[in-house]
Amino acid sequence: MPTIEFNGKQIEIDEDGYLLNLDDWSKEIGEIMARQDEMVLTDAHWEVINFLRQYYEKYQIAPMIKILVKEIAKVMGSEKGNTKYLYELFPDGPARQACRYAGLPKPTGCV
Amino acid sequence: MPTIEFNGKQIEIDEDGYLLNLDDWSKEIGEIMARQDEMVLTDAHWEVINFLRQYYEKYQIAPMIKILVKEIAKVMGSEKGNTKYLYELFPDGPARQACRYAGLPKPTGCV
Amino acid sequence: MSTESDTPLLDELEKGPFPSFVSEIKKAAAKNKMALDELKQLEKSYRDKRGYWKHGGIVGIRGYGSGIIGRHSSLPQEFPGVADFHTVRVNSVSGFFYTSDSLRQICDIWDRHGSGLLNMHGSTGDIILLGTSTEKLEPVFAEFSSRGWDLGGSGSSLRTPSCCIGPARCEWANIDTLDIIYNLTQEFQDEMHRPAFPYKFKIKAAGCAVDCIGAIARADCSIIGTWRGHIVVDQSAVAEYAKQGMDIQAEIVNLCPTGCMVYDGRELYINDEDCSRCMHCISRMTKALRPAGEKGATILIGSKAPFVIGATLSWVLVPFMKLEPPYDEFKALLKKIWEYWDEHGKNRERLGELVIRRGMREFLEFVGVKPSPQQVKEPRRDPFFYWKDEDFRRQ
Amino acid sequence: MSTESDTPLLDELEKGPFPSFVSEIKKAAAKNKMALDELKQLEKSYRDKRGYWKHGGIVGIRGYGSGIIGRHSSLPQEFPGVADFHTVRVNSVSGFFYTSDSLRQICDIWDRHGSGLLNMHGSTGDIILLGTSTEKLEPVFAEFSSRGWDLGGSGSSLRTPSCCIGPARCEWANIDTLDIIYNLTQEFQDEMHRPAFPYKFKIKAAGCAVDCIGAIARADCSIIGTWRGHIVVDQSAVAEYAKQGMDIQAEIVNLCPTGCMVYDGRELYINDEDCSRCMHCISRMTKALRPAGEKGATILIGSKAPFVIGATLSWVLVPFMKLEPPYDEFKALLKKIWEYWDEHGKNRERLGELVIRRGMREFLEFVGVKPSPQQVKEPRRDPFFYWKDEDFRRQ
Amino acid sequence: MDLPKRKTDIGPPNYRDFLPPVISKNYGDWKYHEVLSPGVMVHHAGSGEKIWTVRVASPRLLSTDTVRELADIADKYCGGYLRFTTRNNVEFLVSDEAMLCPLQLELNDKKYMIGGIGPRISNIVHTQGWVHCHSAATDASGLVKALMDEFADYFTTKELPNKVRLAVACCTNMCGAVHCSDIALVAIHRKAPKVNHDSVKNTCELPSTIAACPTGAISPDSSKKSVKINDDKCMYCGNCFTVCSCLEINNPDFDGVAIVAGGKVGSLRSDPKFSRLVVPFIKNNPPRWPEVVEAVSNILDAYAAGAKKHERVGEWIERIGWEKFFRITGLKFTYQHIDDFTIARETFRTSAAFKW
Amino acid sequence: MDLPKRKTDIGPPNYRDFLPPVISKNYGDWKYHEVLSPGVMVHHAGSGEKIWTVRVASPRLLSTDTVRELADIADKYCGGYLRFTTRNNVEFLVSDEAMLCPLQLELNDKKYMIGGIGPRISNIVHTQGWVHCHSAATDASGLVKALMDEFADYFTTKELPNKVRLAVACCTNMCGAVHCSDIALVAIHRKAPKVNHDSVKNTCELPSTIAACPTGAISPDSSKKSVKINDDKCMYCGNCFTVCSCLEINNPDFDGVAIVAGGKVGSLRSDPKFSRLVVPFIKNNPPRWPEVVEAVSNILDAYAAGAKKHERVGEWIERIGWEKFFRITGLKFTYQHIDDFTIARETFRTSAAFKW
Ligand code: SRM
Ligand code: SRM
Ligand code: SRM
Ligand code: SRM
Ligand code: SF4
Ligand code: SF4
Ligand code: SF4
Ligand code: SF4
Ligand code: SF4
Ligand code: SF4
Ligand code: SF4
Ligand code: SF4
Repeated sequence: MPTIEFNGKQIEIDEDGYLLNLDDWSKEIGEIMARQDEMVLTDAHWEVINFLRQYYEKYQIAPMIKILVKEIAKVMGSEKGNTKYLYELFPDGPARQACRYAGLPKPTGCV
Repeated sequence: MPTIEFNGKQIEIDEDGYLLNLDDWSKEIGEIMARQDEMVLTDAHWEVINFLRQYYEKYQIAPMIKILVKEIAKVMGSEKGNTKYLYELFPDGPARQACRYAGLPKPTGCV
Repeated sequence: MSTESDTPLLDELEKGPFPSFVSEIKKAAAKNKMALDELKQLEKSYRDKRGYWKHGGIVGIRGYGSGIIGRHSSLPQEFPGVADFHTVRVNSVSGFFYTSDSLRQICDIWDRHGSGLLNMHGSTGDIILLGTSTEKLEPVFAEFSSRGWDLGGSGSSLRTPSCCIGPARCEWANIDTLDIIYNLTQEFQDEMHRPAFPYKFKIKAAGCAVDCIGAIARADCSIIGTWRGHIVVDQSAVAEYAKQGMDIQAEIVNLCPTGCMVYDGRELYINDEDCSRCMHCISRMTKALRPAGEKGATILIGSKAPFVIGATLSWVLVPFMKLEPPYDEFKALLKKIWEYWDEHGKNRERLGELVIRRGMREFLEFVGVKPSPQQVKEPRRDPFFYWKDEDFRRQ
Repeated sequence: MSTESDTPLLDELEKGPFPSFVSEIKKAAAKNKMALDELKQLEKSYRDKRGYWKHGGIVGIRGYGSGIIGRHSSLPQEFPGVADFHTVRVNSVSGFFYTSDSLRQICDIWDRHGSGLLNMHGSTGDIILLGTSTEKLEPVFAEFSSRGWDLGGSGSSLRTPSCCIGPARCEWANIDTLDIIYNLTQEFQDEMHRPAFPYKFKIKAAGCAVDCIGAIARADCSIIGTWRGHIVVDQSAVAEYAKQGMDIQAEIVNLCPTGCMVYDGRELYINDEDCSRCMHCISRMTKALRPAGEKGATILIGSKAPFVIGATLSWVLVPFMKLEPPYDEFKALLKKIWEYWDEHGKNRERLGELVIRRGMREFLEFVGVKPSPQQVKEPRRDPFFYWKDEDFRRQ
Repeated sequence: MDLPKRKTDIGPPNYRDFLPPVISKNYGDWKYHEVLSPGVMVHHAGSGEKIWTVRVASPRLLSTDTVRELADIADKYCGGYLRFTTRNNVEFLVSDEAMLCPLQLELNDKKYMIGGIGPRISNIVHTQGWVHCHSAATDASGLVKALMDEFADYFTTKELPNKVRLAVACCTNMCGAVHCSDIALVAIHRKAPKVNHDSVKNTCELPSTIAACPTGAISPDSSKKSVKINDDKCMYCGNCFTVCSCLEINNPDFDGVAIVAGGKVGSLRSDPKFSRLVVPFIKNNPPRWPEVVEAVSNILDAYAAGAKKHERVGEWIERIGWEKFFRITGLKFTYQHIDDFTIARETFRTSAAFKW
Repeated sequence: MDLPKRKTDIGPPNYRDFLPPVISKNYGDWKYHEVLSPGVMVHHAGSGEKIWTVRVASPRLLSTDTVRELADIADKYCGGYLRFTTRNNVEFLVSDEAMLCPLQLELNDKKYMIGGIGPRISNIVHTQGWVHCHSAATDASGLVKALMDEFADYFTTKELPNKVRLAVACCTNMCGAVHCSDIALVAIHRKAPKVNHDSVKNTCELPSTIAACPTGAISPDSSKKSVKINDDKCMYCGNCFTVCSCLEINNPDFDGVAIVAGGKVGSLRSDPKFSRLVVPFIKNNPPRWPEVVEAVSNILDAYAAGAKKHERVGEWIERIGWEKFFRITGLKFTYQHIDDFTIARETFRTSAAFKW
């Protein structure tokens, strides 16, 4: 299994880069992941990531995209409440990037 | 509305003899009702009445006959676990007599 | 003006060719106060467009939990005659046969103790004696039972079984509907009079698939006569029908649902193997076509009115069963059915609803009937289904 | 023995007349390591009677949330060539038309970056490039997109719409299926590439009720060409069919579901008013019968595979809609449909399931389509139904 | 008056004691029958014996006077033997052919309607209505009378393509066979029940009440020891009222009648069928419900004009298609017609073939 | 190697650029077609021009070598124009009649199977199976190969009463059109999933997993932060596995194939139909699944022998009745055949008319 090094510890991830053990997550892990994608996480990114984590904690599921988009509209202004902006922020998309950085389980199912 | 006199109080009943206010019930009310039917309530009767009240308290419904019959078998011996015995005990039947004496709501519906 | 009627609206319903129920009530009202108040209250209902009966009513006779429908007016002051207006369900005769004497007997009792109004018959098949008071119930029962009449079902009990006229006057009866119904009714008196089921249970028997009693639509257990064999064709009678103007191709052959008939302009051929015994051709050419072979019945279960899951029609449980006195095989099946229902049925859950809820397999296994394609219109469509360990062993 | 094959089981599937997928894999394996490990892992699956693919896999290309199916071997040590073995869904051409050059272009790219194996086509209609590694995804996409090819749908997005060959080579097309599908695909690129729906959404277009694309069975929105008008009969062509041995009565008239045809042995008459445009007669007598009148389409919704409530077929939403470029009326409807789904759909709930769950009325009102008997096979059976205040006002 | 001694569980009398001798003798040996006129038929036994049947209409709700009159007539012409049919008609069972004509003359004299045999309209199966049932949202007997007056000719003389079975149910409990009738009326409500909170706790079993609702519209209102009803979910079926009298569903301003059609129970030609909704609502307009009578006539006329010989109403409609049925009857197709109950999706048109 | 610059959201190429000139010219103006042989047809345009189509079978799973070969052949005989059908066959679009014969000769030489047009068996619609999908309970390509070898004659020469559409789905997600095919295979499981409790909490969304179950067999196991499965309720559909990889449903000892039949998608003659279960289970027996092939042959033979011209499998079965279908095929009718899923009661036989 691949790993991410963090604080001298080897954090296990799966072949697509998702945490194998969700408890391993920390802000820094998210940042390391982003760095490997050559991304710098701004406040806007963190708004989304934090929303994802809160939502997951509350409901034990990742929000549907429409909910995510609405949330973004709330924090970033309604003109940014669309998938386009979401992909500007996370070019690999919410599932592949935002959820991964947020330390949520790997999305499955519908492909 | 007809009434039953008890302790000088007029307890309201409906045209079929069921209590209009379930809180009015007491053992004595049950006995008065039985007396009006020219019946004497034995322990066996009370087993059934008490079971009905407990069941109602717990589930807010009168038990189905099959449950009542099973209960009777439990307390009176399995040879008495049948409708015949139930009607020997309460000749007007569980709905018309036992439930009424037990101060349960008037059975409705299926006729 | 004193000539003005008290019941102007109902009077309208005395006009016209069809016999008037209003006239009937008036006839009874002429000598019976209960009937008079029934008339008056009904007029008020017509005026206000609503009924004036209270909900429910629990009354009955000693030793029985069923047979009486309690009914109270919601306007007892205004219409004291119907303050109590219970109906008595008297178990009718198989096939609804009567003698004039028996009818007079019923009338005499009812005039003495009730409203003088009755339904011949209720939908289930009882004689419905329409309206009497609580204290009259025991007398009514004593009068009837002492003369050989008993009450029918109500409540969560076996309801009065009923049947088509069958072998008494019909050439197509494959089973003795009258005897079956009489025999079952006698056998299951306790089930009828002392409600102990989760809900009502109805049995109806029709002598053939024509189903003149509507068994398939309104009985938890529907018995429908049928035969294993063929249809005997009397070609000269066929020719006679043709001669009398029947267009055999259009009226018979083209309407045969299985397409198993051929008419060559002279003779009619039936490919019996493909015939589904639907009864169309036989009913239209009764002189020419006759079922032959082993007679018996299809046993179906589950029909009922729309509550709670929507109306259901009965469906095939046993495709073919011989039905001869004392009908032991059928009775054994019925008891198993009740046992299953008793074990799993919820309060106010009809048999059909229960089987739909829990699936046919468990039920079939319990009552000991094998799966067969006759039980379904078509096999399941979705690839989701259960396996039991014994299925693995079987393979 | 060195001559013994590594893949004895799969080798069995190289025998026989039908072209062998095993031979195809072997051809690719001869020059491609990924394909070789695919072959070997498959042999192991055949031996063990189970697949060896890990569940899921989330990979993709930048800016897109769909178009790639992630796939990893569960035995990466044993079969490193397929440790990553993702598929790339390339959006095919309307009607699945290709030129030899375009095919070679696809092959060249795929040999450079992938397994050299592909499906022409996947069930939805994509070109399925079968197996490449994560780091090859961007290169593959760059190669394709720079040459005018884009990815198809996957995930909770609009899936690659597809259609029958329609007007390109079929005499019965009532609509330009190819153009509609091309136009819609272009219009809804964002909906296809960036999943934002509650679940997948499929669109398929057939030129007529023959439905050579299976639109009615596997599209959330099925577009099926039809016409309002009649069928033009060329009686001399009818006579020609008869001459060539067609039994017009048996093969055509008797199989017409509406019984609206009459053949007198010479000429064929159609009562157009009763024709349901089922296409049977037209398909069997293409030289003699031709639809005429206004062309358009029936819009149906809701079909899908069995999860969760059982398989569904699409049902009629709009009985008739003209479909001409730029298809604005249809697009507006589609957007309303998505809006409704977006508002009410649960996660992983297909449109059809949603409409079944909430009932047709709310949906019809939302998307602005009137109720019409064409939407149902039959009206409801049970007398339970809703009323809204506006219904009272309407009366 | 002294009462005789009661007996229990004796069951009904034995039918054998009620059969005319010719029936007893030829029981189970009938060969065929002939319909001699709309109200007279004769059954031929293997023995060569015959039994004639003369059928007359009955309003089902009878006075003892009328029953006695029937008995007297039976005595006069058929040895006292008569029966009732499963549709509540009266059948005089005549063993002596010579009695046929005088019997009919007397019946005519007494204004009995003779008929109902063969491909025509027989009696209307119906239920209690305002005459006796607490649940009724219309009166059944009145509707039946109004309809049968209109269709009297179809009982006594005129033919139709096949039998047309009419029925009336005064509420959705449907005590008639409305759900499988050629044309039937069922009374419905259109407003959610009003909860009489004060009585609920003394009168109703909450769990049963909640379970009674097919749509899950009822939930406990624990503060009131009562229930609350979600108006949006309620489809006014009244099942909750059946188990709990405190949920008043009757509402004269909104109650009325729906018309369903196309059902049957026999298996001839096509499987038994459910009736389907054709007219969602017509207001109660007693005493003669003219709008209902007109709507039923409209359907009947279309059937009479369009059906092939032997086709039942439902068979005719299925052959021409429901879309054509609505077109030719001019009935309005509304949201209410589209099923949204348990098997709704099976009624959606999953085909591209239909008529305009 | 330098990569070209990527573009996004350009959509597919325009189909107009891929049409043979004769199609472009006569687009939408076709008048009729003639089937010249099982693999060759010609379409006539209003202009009088024609396009010939030569169809060959394809295993769908192709190597680039084969695709290039197809391209080369197309270049040689049809100006490079070819297409794939909706059932994955290859169609060479020939504008020059003179090319027809040489094209077919070369195709024969190269062992391509020419055919599939008209009332016969065309290619089998299928899905990934063990070749690529994690969900597969069988291999699709192998089954297809085994079946098509058996039925090759029905592709190349022999006729049937009508087209027979076969399909294979390697799990109950049914990515093929199995649910509406004349005869189709669908792979199924027969044991409840095993829960890998340790991974569930890191891998699966509990609410989604629970919601995925059609029978409500899954409930939370809060102590383990996982789920538990009620084996009695589980019908092994595998939908939970789709959303949660930790619910291992694959079980080689119990997995296999069910056969369904009688579906169709076109609206000709009769409405589109679902396929119905005919054989509940046959064990996976790779590489050639002989028992499956035999069972399908059995059904096909019965159809070929019994159906009328133009009748599809489902139309034939509905005409003769399912009870007769089971009798003449000798297939066993089991508990599994009786529906107990969402619309079960609509499949029960509510009629007294049926065959023995
Ligand atoms: C008298 C009768 C109507 C009539 O005028 O003929 C009748 C009258 C009532 N029926 Fe019924 N039912 C009558 C035959 C039927 C039938 C038809 C049949 O039996 O063939 C049905 C439909 C078939 C069926 O059983 O499903 C029928 C389905 C119901 C239902 C709905 C049951 C269900 O499962 O959906 C109820 C409601 C209930 O049981 O609480 C009901 C309840 C009632 C009640 C008791 C009212 C109530 O809600 O408590 C009615 C009493 C009326 C009164 O005060 O006189 N009645 N009921 C019929 C019985 C007469 C007889 O014994 O001969
Ligand atoms: C590739 C393809 C099969 C093929 O070999 O052709 C396919 C492959 C998969 N389908 Fe599919 N589906 C494919 C067409 C279909 C179709 C047919 C269609 O689109 O016409 C259906 C039935 C119609 C429908 O949409 O309902 C179909 C119904 C499903 C379902 C069930 C969806 C449902 O609502 O019931 C799933 C499960 C899911 O969505 O999670 C599914 C899921 C899958 C997944 C992604 C497996 C999964 O559970 O995540 C498969 C990936 C296999 C792989 O690794 O390559 N696939 N899937 C088809 C797409 C190719 C293409 O793009 O052209
Ligand atoms: C007397 C009665 C049986 C009884 O036990 O009381 C009866 C008696 C006969 N029926 Fe019936 N049917 C009787 C109710 C029914 C019912 C039940 C119902 O209406 O609720 C049906 C089922 C209707 C349905 O399918 O919805 C019924 C459907 C038939 C049919 C089938 C009609 C059809 O083609 O669909 C026939 C055959 C025929 O008409 O040739 C038939 C034929 C007959 C025959 C000819 C049978 C015979 O050979 O004796 C009898 C006289 C026919 C007639 O009245 O035209 N009888 N018949 C019932 C008379 C009711 C009435 O007063 O009108
Ligand atoms: C090429 C193709 C369309 C495409 O865009 O690729 C096509 C082409 C034609 N179809 Fe089709 N159909 C094609 C898939 C279908 C499908 C879809 C499927 O199989 O998944 C169906 C629906 C099947 C169903 O109902 O389940 C289909 C049902 C038909 C029928 C109706 C058969 C019937 O009577 O039920 C006809 C009419 C006929 O056969 O006379 C038909 C007729 C035709 C005609 C004659 C139309 C025409 O005038 O050009 C074409 C050649 C017929 C032939 O192959 O026998 N085509 N045809 C598809 C070829 C698939 C293949 O490789 O075999
Ligand atoms: S159901 Fe059959 S046997 Fe009974 S009366 Fe009707 S036709 Fe005769
Ligand atoms: S009984 Fe019905 S199926 Fe049999 S031959 Fe007569 S019409 Fe046909
Ligand atoms: S669906 Fe109709 S228009 Fe399209 S190819 Fe098939 S027959 Fe032609
Ligand atoms: S298209 Fe179908 S319904 Fe219309 S005439 Fe032809 S066969 Fe009959
Ligand atoms: S249908 Fe309803 S109102 Fe009429 S008798 Fe039955 S329960 Fe009463
Ligand atoms: S009327 Fe029917 S739907 Fe409305 S609350 Fe009562 S039971 Fe529920
Ligand atoms: S049917 Fe199942 S196993 Fe086959 S490709 Fe689709 S999801 Fe995978
Ligand atoms: S396999 Fe299907 S039925 Fe079994 S638990 Fe999973 S989702 Fe539920």
